[in-house]
Order: sequence, then structure tokens, then C-alpha cells
Amino acid sequence: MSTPTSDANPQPRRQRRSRASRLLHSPVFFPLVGFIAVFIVMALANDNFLLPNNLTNVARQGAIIAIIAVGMSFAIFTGGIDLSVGPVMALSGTIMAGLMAAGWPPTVAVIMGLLLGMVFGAFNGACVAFARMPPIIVTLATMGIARGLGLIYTGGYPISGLPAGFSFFGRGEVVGIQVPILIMLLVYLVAYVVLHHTSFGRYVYAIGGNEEATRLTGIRVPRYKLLVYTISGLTAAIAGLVITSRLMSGQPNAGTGFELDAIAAVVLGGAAIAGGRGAILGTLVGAMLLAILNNGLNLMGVSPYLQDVAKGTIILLAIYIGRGRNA
Amino acid sequence: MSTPTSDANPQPRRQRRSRASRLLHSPVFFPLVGFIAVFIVMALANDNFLLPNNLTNVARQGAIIAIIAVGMSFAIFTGGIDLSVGPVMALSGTIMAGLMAAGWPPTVAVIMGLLLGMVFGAFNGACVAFARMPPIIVTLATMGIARGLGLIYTGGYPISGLPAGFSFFGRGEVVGIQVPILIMLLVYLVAYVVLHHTSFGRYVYAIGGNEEATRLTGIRVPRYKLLVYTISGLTAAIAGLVITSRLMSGQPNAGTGFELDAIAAVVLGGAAIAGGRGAILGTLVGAMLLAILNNGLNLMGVSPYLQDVAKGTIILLAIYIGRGRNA
Amino acid sequence: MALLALEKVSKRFPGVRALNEVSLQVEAGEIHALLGENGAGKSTLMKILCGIHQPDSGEILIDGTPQHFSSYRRACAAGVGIVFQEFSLIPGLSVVDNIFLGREPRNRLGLIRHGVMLKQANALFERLDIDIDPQIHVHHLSVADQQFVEIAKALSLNARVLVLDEPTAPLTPTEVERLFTIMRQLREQGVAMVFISHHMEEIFEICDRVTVLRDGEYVTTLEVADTDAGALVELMVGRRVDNIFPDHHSHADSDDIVLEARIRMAGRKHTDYIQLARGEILGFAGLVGSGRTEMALAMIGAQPVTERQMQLEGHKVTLKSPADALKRGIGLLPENRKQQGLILPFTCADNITLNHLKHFQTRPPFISRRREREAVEALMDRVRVKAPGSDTVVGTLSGGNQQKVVIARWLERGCRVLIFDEPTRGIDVGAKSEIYALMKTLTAQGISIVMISSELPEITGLCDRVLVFNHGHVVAALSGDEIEAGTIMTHATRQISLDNPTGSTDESVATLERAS
Amino acid sequence: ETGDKADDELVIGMSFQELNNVYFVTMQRALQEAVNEMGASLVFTDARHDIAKQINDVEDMLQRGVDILLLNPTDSVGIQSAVMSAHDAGVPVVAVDAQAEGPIDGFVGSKNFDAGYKACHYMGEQLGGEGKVAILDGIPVIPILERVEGCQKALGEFESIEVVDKQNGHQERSTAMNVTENMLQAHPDLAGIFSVNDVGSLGALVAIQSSGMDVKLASVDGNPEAVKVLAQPNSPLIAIAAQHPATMVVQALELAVKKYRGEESPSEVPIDVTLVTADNAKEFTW
Ligand SMILES: Nc1ncnc2c1ncn2[C@@H]1O[C@H](COP(=O)(O)OP(=O)(O)OP(=O)(O)O)[C@@H](O)[C@H]1O
Ligand SMILES: Nc1ncnc2c1ncn2[C@@H]1O[C@H](COP(=O)(O)OP(=O)(O)OP(=O)(O)O)[C@@H](O)[C@H]1O
Ligand SMILES: [Mg+2]
Ligand SMILES: [Mg+2]
Repeated sequence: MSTPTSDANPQPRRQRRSRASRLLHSPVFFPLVGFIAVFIVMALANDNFLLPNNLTNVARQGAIIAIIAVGMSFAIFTGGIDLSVGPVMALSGTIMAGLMAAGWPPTVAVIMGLLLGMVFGAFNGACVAFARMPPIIVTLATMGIARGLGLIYTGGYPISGLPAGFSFFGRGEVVGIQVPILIMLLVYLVAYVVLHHTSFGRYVYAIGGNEEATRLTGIRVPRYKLLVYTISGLTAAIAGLVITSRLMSGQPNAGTGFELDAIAAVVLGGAAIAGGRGAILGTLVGAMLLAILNNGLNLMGVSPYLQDVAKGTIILLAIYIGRGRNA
Repeated sequence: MSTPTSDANPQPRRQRRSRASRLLHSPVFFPLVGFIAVFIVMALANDNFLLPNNLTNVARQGAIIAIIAVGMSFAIFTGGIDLSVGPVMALSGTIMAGLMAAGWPPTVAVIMGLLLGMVFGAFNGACVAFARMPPIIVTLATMGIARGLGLIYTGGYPISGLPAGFSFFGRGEVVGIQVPILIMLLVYLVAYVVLHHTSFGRYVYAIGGNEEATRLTGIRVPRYKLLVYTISGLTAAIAGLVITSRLMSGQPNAGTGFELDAIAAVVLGGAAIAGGRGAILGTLVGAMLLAILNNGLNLMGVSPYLQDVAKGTIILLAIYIGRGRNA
Repeated sequence: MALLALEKVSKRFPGVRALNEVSLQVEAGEIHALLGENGAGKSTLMKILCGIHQPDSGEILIDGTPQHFSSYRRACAAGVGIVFQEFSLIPGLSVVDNIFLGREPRNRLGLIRHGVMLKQANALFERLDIDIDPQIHVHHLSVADQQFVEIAKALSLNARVLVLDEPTAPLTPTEVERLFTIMRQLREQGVAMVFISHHMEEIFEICDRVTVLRDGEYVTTLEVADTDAGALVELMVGRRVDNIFPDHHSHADSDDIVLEARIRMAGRKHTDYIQLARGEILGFAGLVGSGRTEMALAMIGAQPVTERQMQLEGHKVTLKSPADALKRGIGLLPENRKQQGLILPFTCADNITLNHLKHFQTRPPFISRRREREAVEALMDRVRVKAPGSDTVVGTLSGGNQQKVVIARWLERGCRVLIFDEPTRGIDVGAKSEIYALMKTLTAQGISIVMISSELPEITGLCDRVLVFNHGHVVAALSGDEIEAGTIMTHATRQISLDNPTGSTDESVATLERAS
Repeated sequence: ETGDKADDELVIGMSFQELNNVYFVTMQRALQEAVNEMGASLVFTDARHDIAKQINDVEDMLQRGVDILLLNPTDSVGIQSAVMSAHDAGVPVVAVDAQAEGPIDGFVGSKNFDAGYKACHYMGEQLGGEGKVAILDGIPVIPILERVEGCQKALGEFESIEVVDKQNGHQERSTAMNVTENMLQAHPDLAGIFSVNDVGSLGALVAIQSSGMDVKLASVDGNPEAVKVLAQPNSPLIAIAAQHPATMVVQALELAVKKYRGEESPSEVPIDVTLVTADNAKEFTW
């Protein structure tokens, strides 16, 4: 370039962002605003909403979807998706129940169930990562497979007769906190640390942001995708543990439509559906937003048909408000 | 000015691809191979499969999903998705039934039903195109809204007592071809012409291939996205017409899970789920592949639970074989 | 013995022979230039060196030992680093995360040591004199800053062999100098570097030897001191190219104002005024990030603004979107062809006709494929796209040829005003002179052109008038003899008050109006 | 513990397993009428066959403060924790239509096994004790599974009747129609079909009629649309083991109110099913 050089670059560019601006740009900001808005509306519309008992209810009711949504978040952050979560949850839960009903000790049964979830997730992951098939169609297919396997295993009947001790995971309390809520918080804590403080977490976002560039950088993308779907299988299985224990019966057809709720939670939580952007705490907020919607509309005695309409409308509004971030 | 002369370019440019290579590179090639493979297996496994009567059955059964999958194809080709198709189909169908039951003439009722589907689709489109919200979440929300509206409208009762003439769309025959099949073929013909011989069709793929570039080059992207979702609403309503006429009753809860079948048809048809690539005839092949799977497994008397597993496995295999094109 | 040697490397892609028995030797402490037209195979050769492509035949030797790089990771381990021609950063991650991606320092629990990473990044940036917040997300950065992050990332590998594939394309002269300082340091340390650039003067400034490729064939290797630009160009293109700029004959008709625009960007205090005459080439000069692209986008309605008043041939027009602009005959060639210009999965033909399909509708709304193909092939010949056919998928073309495809789109569009944003970025000399000639031909037909460029020779060699941007505002309007590199840089780098860029706004508008 | 609110102060809650089926909608409307008569108020929810949702629904209703809970569980075992929550809250719980595990105060429901048995036995007789029969199954929940078992027992009593196929129509009309079409194709000599409910049988009917085959159809529920078809001459639909949703829910309400007041009452009220055939179809109504 045959141009005069100018050593002076006087522009005061590249200032560092302030704390307030960071908060505003955090992916959790808009979900939180939406959550608080709906929370306030629900509290005003119903006297019983704010009772501590009810808030515990809400958290417990939201826990299942919230736990599943962790795995879904990993999948979505990498630019993928996992539609098989509902049936995998049901399958893992029924296997746990079946093994316990067959006399296996609860701990072993639970471990087997969790392993099964991971194996199923790993299968999804292998199809996506090594066979390079699109996640949406892989998990659509395995969704049917998991559902079928669960029904074959139980012959369609729910499995009951579980040992009393097993109810701990769904109905127990530890230091005054209900176990399902505790499990949920634990899962989120681990997910947070993994996503924000390990290299793997960094790769999850990198793959979602630009898979090709990530691969070129020398990162073994397939390996980490495999891991992501394995995690999704695991969180589905954990949800299966909680729901089976809460129902004290293995339900082969539980979890129908849960994949859509989980996706809604992740997107309400501010994640970009194309991957690369999102926060796990946002997902928690999104899941709780769905839970207060369900609970609040029930408390208000809104007719079931109208609830669908109301829920859909509120989701639309929430996304509309925070939309700049997702477009 | 001294620019190089053009004879300095030794490459044999502008050859056109051979016919065979075109076929092999056509997006319909692998879906067709998969279809033929499954077709042969089903024919060998079951004596009744090849009976003309049964093949008509298959085509008619597949017609509903095939019609819905046309709108889904448009959405997926632009890089979007439409999850609301099932409930929109049910809603349009019940409205038609309701108006006819209330004494409106069938033609008017049908037109109103189709219009309703388009309006609903246009609403999806407006949210996606102008409010720039992610299609998956918009249509997830409107899916609940459409379902709720259908149920509110009917109060949970199916609507029967339709005029006999209305059965033409579901049970009639024209020149020896059953009307549902004819409607399906017509819809595909129109879609094919639109996608391959009009500028709108080119824009559909361009938007899916690179939306930003398409916009900057001066194409009115929002307008065409609106159109795409309106088309999806329309095809869902056409499917609603066929199903309502076939059952001679308006079913507010018809179409549950149809969005997943339609997505499966599009992706089995060789489309890239990220948009920009796919063929409408591939979608037809995909939808028919699903139909012969359902039919063949039923004919073979495979237990219903096992059918889920078998169907999932075959979808996985089909995608695996044609995968290079979708990765 | 050379530190790095590539021996008779060949590579075919479907329909293209990208490399045919190409050899290259680079010594320790040498900066070796790789020169060639667009599509000559430079990037392909470098990708083979880095394990991203596998050669069909041939060998890579480091210190005389044959190497087999099955992936970039392997190449890195052997001490090879690359700054890619196309960006390889992850937009959603922070600058530090990008630099250390895949090599994060970890503690015993396997958790990332954020503090250590940040310290190393700051140290690196200090050494390179880069002033970027390491914690900012990459998608907030300008193209130039992203390029420096890219460079920092490659340097952080402490590679013995460093490939720089057109690193200077998005940089200003100052920034290029900064990069050269870094490269000289590395030369001192004995690093072997391969440097790819289409800027001759850069090669003469920094390189020791130069290897020329033509159509995938090795041509020759020369000492830079023993040759000159004309000779190199002749080796590259196979014939002499005397003057890449067309005759400085202006087609501007300064009495016939085609376009007037008063635009106030969102968040800015002042309104900028732009005036464009028929047949004129108006340059937008300025430092990277000075707001030229933003102005171009605002002019075609692609970006929301606080105020926008446009007059086209004396009539007021409202432009709410690029489509409105197109309808009025204003078109834009965006600066980032991959993200903003091309539909990568489309063929050349489909890309070229995308915004004027109406021309091929013999019976609306149906498109006549035959007419479309004929028109496309004529256009591709006119801009000399090097591609197997008009139905070649555009994503497989070399960068320069992709740019030509974008240009071809606008030739037959019948536009009155064309805005070319960095039209020659990453384009070889031959193609450049073709594009310049094309621009002149267009102005001769009465079309007005706005050219945004970071290359001053281009601005001074081609423009009838120049607007200089500084801090998002037009700070000077130059014409005639004022169009001179020194004057432009003075205005572009002048320290200005953000509140009042040109003294008084009214006055500045008045000045500009007088100047134009 | 007993409640002391007046009738018109009571809040009655009912959780339905689904509300997209005329059977349950009829139940809901009958309940609404009965509640209106009392002057009390009603809240109801729709679980859509999702037991987890049903439990949430019940918890929310308890939170809202219902005095009486009627429960139409989508799963008898899984509903247990909801029953316990209600019990802990001192709200009397009566299960309707399907049994519920746990400390419930009463159960009012059809004899589902009998329903399957009666419908299939009649069909067996009408087929002259021979021929191939297929079963159109539904969502795997206890009452449905019991109907299938009852049917299989009845058919087993005819030596020459063979159950050749069992497919799932998902209790949804269009799916049932497609599945029946395929079953007819696979078994061109099929003589009879048992559908687990009337939504399925109405779908199957479309398939049978358009195939032109002579296949007898038996079903369970008593859906007015199906009963109307049954009354037509030469209808393929020959028998419906009819339930009585209105009676059922009203009895359940009475039982629950008695429990609420601490009055003596039976804890289980099995409701007989009525076999509706062409002979008595004209008189039958829900
Ligand atoms: N992945 C690919 N698939 C098919 N062809 C390719 C691929 N990559 C490169 N090519 C072709 O190989 C040839 C060499 O391309 P390459 O990118 O190496 O050129 P270059 O010298 O770097 O050009 P430029 O100066 O434009 O960057 C071109 O003809 C290009 O079209
Ligand atoms: N590091 C940065 N962080 C945030 N914003 C930046 C940064 N650098 C530039 N910008 C913003 O980008 C805008 C100017 O970018 P634009 O692309 O229009 O400039 P340009 O002159 O075309 O330069 P380029 O050569 O990069 O295209 C300005 O609004 C400026 O504030
Ligand atoms: Mg290159
Ligand atoms: Mg620019």
C-alpha cells in the first residue's frame, strides 16, 4: 500500500463496557424481565399465588421440564436440538421402576436407568456427530424408538409396586427443600460450571457459533457433540428418576410433548435457536416462567381450552419483547 | 487502459453436467432410492401390499401429511419451520364443519376454512418476518393457540351432520382417481411450478441460503416470508378440508403430532433443515415413504409398540444413506 | 536445508485442478511471498500445509522430515500456524476465548483459569500493540480488529512456520505497518513465514523471496531484491499489465445531480450531506470503522437511521429497504461477499440473476431458463469469472471470482447509482484493472458510482470527488487536485471533537455544497 | 374431619384425563348442571393423558382451595401423590371412571372388563361363533387395557374365533380410520372388529363402509353419534357396551358431598354397562 502512514490513531474507541451495560447485554436480562412481569401479574390476579406453599409447588412442578431443558440447552447451544427427551425420560423411568419391581436395589436400578439415558443420548450423538445426520431428524426417529421400547418393555401397563424408600427422590425433603427442587438446582449448578468454567463449555458455544471454524481450530467437534447428546440423555433420565419417584410408578407414556416445553424454556431463556448464544440460567428462568404460567392460569380457574390460547399468547409476547436478541 | 485479453483463459468453461450426473446430484435421488428400497421390502414381506386397492389406500392415507408437508417444505426451504400445521389443519376443518352444520353452503364454508388457514399462517408469517421472532418459537406458541381456539369453538365435541355432498373431497372420485389423491397431486404440481419456475420460488431458496445477502440485493425478504407462512397455513387448511370430508365430521383434536411427520417427510425428501436446499418432489417421496411404512407395518401385523421402533429405525437408515446431502 | 519444504504437491477438486506439482521452500527467518491471480491455488496450497486439505500427491517436509498432517491440530503440534483468508473466529465468544480456543489453560480440577488466560492475552496484545478489550465478544468488533485477533491467535501458538493468507486486506496503512513490525520481530526470532497479498508494494516492503503460481502451476521463485512489480505481474498473469488504472478521463456531469442525501445515523448528533452527479465516481475514504459502510447501508435503506431525506433526480424518494432502493435504481455491492453478497449454495447463474429475474419472465410469472442462461453466460464472460460453468456452485470459487459474480449481478440491472463497498478486496491485479475499467464503462453510460475503499491508490486513481469520513461523519469533501493521499489521511486521522466534527454543522454542509 | 360449608359455598374441583372426547365432555356438562343446582361453583382441568400434568393440576386446585375433589385419573397408580396431597389438605377425593390408588374416599366407575366382555360376546354370537376378529386398541391406560382383556376372554369362549390382529388407533378418528383400512387390507376375510371406544369405532366405520366389506363392529362408550349409526339398518356397528357418564359423575358428586359432610355412604359404586344393540338403540341416550 503506497499511502502515507499516520501513527496517530486518536479515536477513543474500544472502551470497556460498564457493569450496567453488561447486565443489559447479558442473555439472562430479558428473560428475567419477562419472568418478573408475568410473576407480578399472576400475584395480582390471585391471592393464593404468593403463598410459600404455592411457590414451592411451582418450583417442584417446573423441575421436570427445567431438568430436561438443561440437556436441551446444551443441544441448542451447539446449534442442534433433541426431540427425544420426553420418551427417553419415560423409558429411563420405566426401566428404573421395572428393575426395582423385579427386586433390584433402588440405587442399582437408578444407576441403570441413568446409564440407559446416557446410552440413548450417546446413540443420538453418534448419529449426529459421526454419521453427520441432522439432529432434528435423528432425534425425531429415536423419539419413536424410545417410546416404542418403553411400551414394549412394560406391555403398555405402568409399573408399580416400588420400594417405599424410592419415594425420596420425588417426595422427600432435605434441609427443608424438596428433593426435586434440590436435584434441579444441583443439575443447574453443575451445568453452569461446565458451561462457563471448562473448555468443554467453551467448545459447546464455539460449535454453535461456527462449527467449521471450530473444527479448523483443531477441536474434535464430533467428540464434543457426542458428549452434548449424552448429557441430554442423562438429564432426561434424571427427570425420569424424579417423575417416577414422584408418581411411584413407571409410566411408559409420560413426557409426551415435553420436548416442545423444553425448547420453549430454552428459547424463552434467551438462547438463539441457531446456536452459539444462550445462558443456562436463562433456561432456568424460562422453565420457571412456563411453570408459573401453568400454575397461575390454573389458580385463576381459566378454562383448560382457554389456557392453551393464553399460554401461547404470553409466550409470543415474552419472545416479542426480548426479540432483538434472537432474530 | 490495458486489460488482459480473454483468449488467455484456457479452461474448458461452461460445460453442462451430463444427464446421469444431474440425476445423481438431484436432491430427489437419494429419497427415491430409499423409497424404492422400502417399497420392495414391503412388497416382499406382504402379499397384499401390491394390490392396486392397497396402493390407492397408501396414497390416500399419505395425502394428508403430504399436503401439509408442502407448506412445511416452503418454511424449511427458507430456513424456517412451522410447528402449528396440525392444529391449524384441525381448526380450519372444524370451522368448515361448524359453518356447514350451521347451514352455510359447503363452498362458502370451505372458502372460509381455507381463508382462516391463510390468516393464521399470515399471522405466523408476520411474527417471523416483521417482528423478527424465531419461527420455531412463534409456531410453537400459535400451535397452542390454534389448538385452544378449535376446542373453544367446538366445546370439545366433534361436529357432525355435514351435508352429503361435502363427502366429495374425501371420498369422491374423478376419472377413476380418488379426490384426496387428486388434491394432493394438484397441490404438488402448483408448488413445483411456483418453486422452480417463478421468481418467488427462487427467493424462497435464496432466503434459506443467505437471508442477509438476499435482503441487501434488493429482495423484499419479509414480504416473501409472510407469503411462505401463509402458504403453509393454506396447505394445512387444505389438509383440514380433506380430513374433515373424509371423516364427515370436524375433529378439533385431529392432527396431533402431524408437524413431526411433516418435518420427517421434508427431511426424508432430501431438504437441508438449515434451509436453502431441497426439492418439493423429494417431499412427496418422503411423505409416501412414511405412508408405505405405516401401511406395510400394519399389513405385516407388527405390534403397535414395535411399529414405533421399526419406523424410527427405518427413518434413521434412510437418512443415513442419503446423509452426505444433509450434513 | 530449508525449515519448510513442499515437494511437488498436487490437488484436484471436482472439476478443478487446483495445484499441479507445486514446490516451495522457506528458510528460517525468511518472509516468503506467495503470489498469483485469484484462483491460482495459493490458499489451497496453504491449507494443505496446515492439514486442512490432504494432497493428492506430494510431500510436506519440516526440517527435512516428511510430515503427514491429518488435521490442523496435527499441524499446530508440529509448529505450523495460519491466519486464514476467511475469518475463523467464533462471533459469540469473547476475544480471549477465541485466542485460546482448544488450548485453554486449566487447573487441577479441569476448570479454565480465566485469570491466566486474560493475563496472557493482555501480554500478547501489549506486545503487538493491539488495543482491544479481550473480554468483548468478537461480533462487536470491526473487521480490522477481528483480523488482529486472528493474527494474535496464530501468534499465540508460537509457531515456527506461520502462514498469513491475505492478512492485510481489511487493514489500513497504519495497521499494515503495525503488522509488519510484528512480522519483522518474528523474522528476528527465526520464524519462517509465508505471506500472501495482492498488494505488490507490501511484498517489496517486507518479503525476502517470492514464489509465483499461475493456474495451479509453479512458475518461479525469485529474490525480491532482484525483481520489480511489472515483472512479477507479468509472471502472474502471463503478459504485461502496464497501468492498472484506466485513463483518467472523467465522465462526470457536475451540473446534473442524480442523488442528494441528508442522513443522520442513529445515535449521531449531526446530519451528513452527500451529493452525487451523473457519471461521477465519488470516493468514500477514511479509516477502518469510520462509518463508510454504515453510510452506504443507510443510503439504500438497509439500516434504520434517525433522519433520511433523499432526492433522486430532483424527486423526493423514501427508501425503507434495499428493495425500495433497487426499485429506484440504487444498488449496493456489500463489503463482505460471503455474508452479505452471495447465496453460497446457489450456482453462479442463480446468484447473478437473483435481483432481476423479472427480465427473464417471457410469460410472467414464469422464468425462461434459456434466456436466463444466455444472459448469465454473457455477463460471466464480461467480468471474466473463472468457473467450470454457469451452474457451478458459487461457494467453490476462489475469493476473487466470487467477488466478480457479485459484480456481475449489478451490470444489467439498469441502476442509476451503484455503491461499491471495497470492491477489490482480495482481488488480484488483473481482475482489479478489469473492475476499474468496468466502473469507467459504467460511468460512461451515465451511471454514478460511490466507491468505498481503504486503498488510497484506488481512491486517488479513480475518483472524481472524495468524501473523507472520520468518526462516522463526513469531515471533508475533496475534488480535483485536492484528491491526494496526504490530504485524505490528514482529514481521516484529524483529532475532532465528537460533538462538533466540522466546526459548525450548518457551515460544514454549506462548505460541502459549495465544494461539490 | 367434616366440612360445614353450605351447599352454595362449596367449590367443587374435577380433574379430567381428557376433554377432547364427547364422553368426558358429557360428564363435565352433567357435573356443571349438578353443581349449578347446588348453587356451588366448579373448577375443572384437562390433563391430556399426561399424568404429570394431572398431578400439577390437582396441586394447583388444592392451592386454590377446592372443598371437594373429583378425580378422573389418567393413571391409577401415578395419581397417588395427588390423592395424598388432597387427603393431607382434608379434601375428600372420589375417583370417577378409573380407579385411583391411595387414601381415596370413594370410586364410581364402569365395569370396564365387563364392557369389553359384553360387546365381544355379543359380536361372537352374531358372527355365529366363527371367523377372524381384529382389535382396534387405544391409549395404554388401565380402563382400556381392561376392555381389551374382557374382549379377549369373551372371544376365547368361541373355539372357531381367532384374534388375528391388534393395532393402535390412538382413540383418534383419522388414525383409527387409517389403521382399520390397513387391517382390512391385510385380512380380506376379516369378520369382526372390536374397538376400545367409540371415537375409534367411528373412524373404523368410515374404513369399513368405504371398503364395502362385510365386517361387524363392536365397541364401548355409547357416544350419541355412534348410537345413531347403530340404529341404522344394516349398520356394520352392531353392539356398544354403553357407559353412563352423566349418571356416573352425578353419583360421584353425591358420594363426595356425603363424605364431606361425614355422612355414611358406600365407598365404591360400580356402574353397570348397558349392551346397546340395534334392538334398543332408539331408546338409549346419555
Ligand atoms: N473446497 C473446494 N472445492 C472445490 N474447488 C475448490 C475448493 N477450494 C478451492 N477450490 C478451487 O481451487 C482453485 C484454487 O483456489 P484457491 O482458493 O487456492 O485460490 P487462491 O489462489 O487462494 O485465490 P484468491 O486470491 O482468490 O484467494 C480455484 O479454482 C477454486 O475454485
Ligand atoms: N471496535 C469497535 N467496537 C464497537 N463498534 C465499533 C468498533 N469499530 C467500529 N465500530 C463501529 O462501526 C461503525 C463503523 O463501521 P463501518 O463498517 O461502517 O466502517 P467503515 O468505514 O466501512 O470501515 P470498514 O473498513 O471496517 O468497513 C461505527 O459506528 C463504529 O462506531
Ligand atoms: Mg485465497
Ligand atoms: Mg466498510
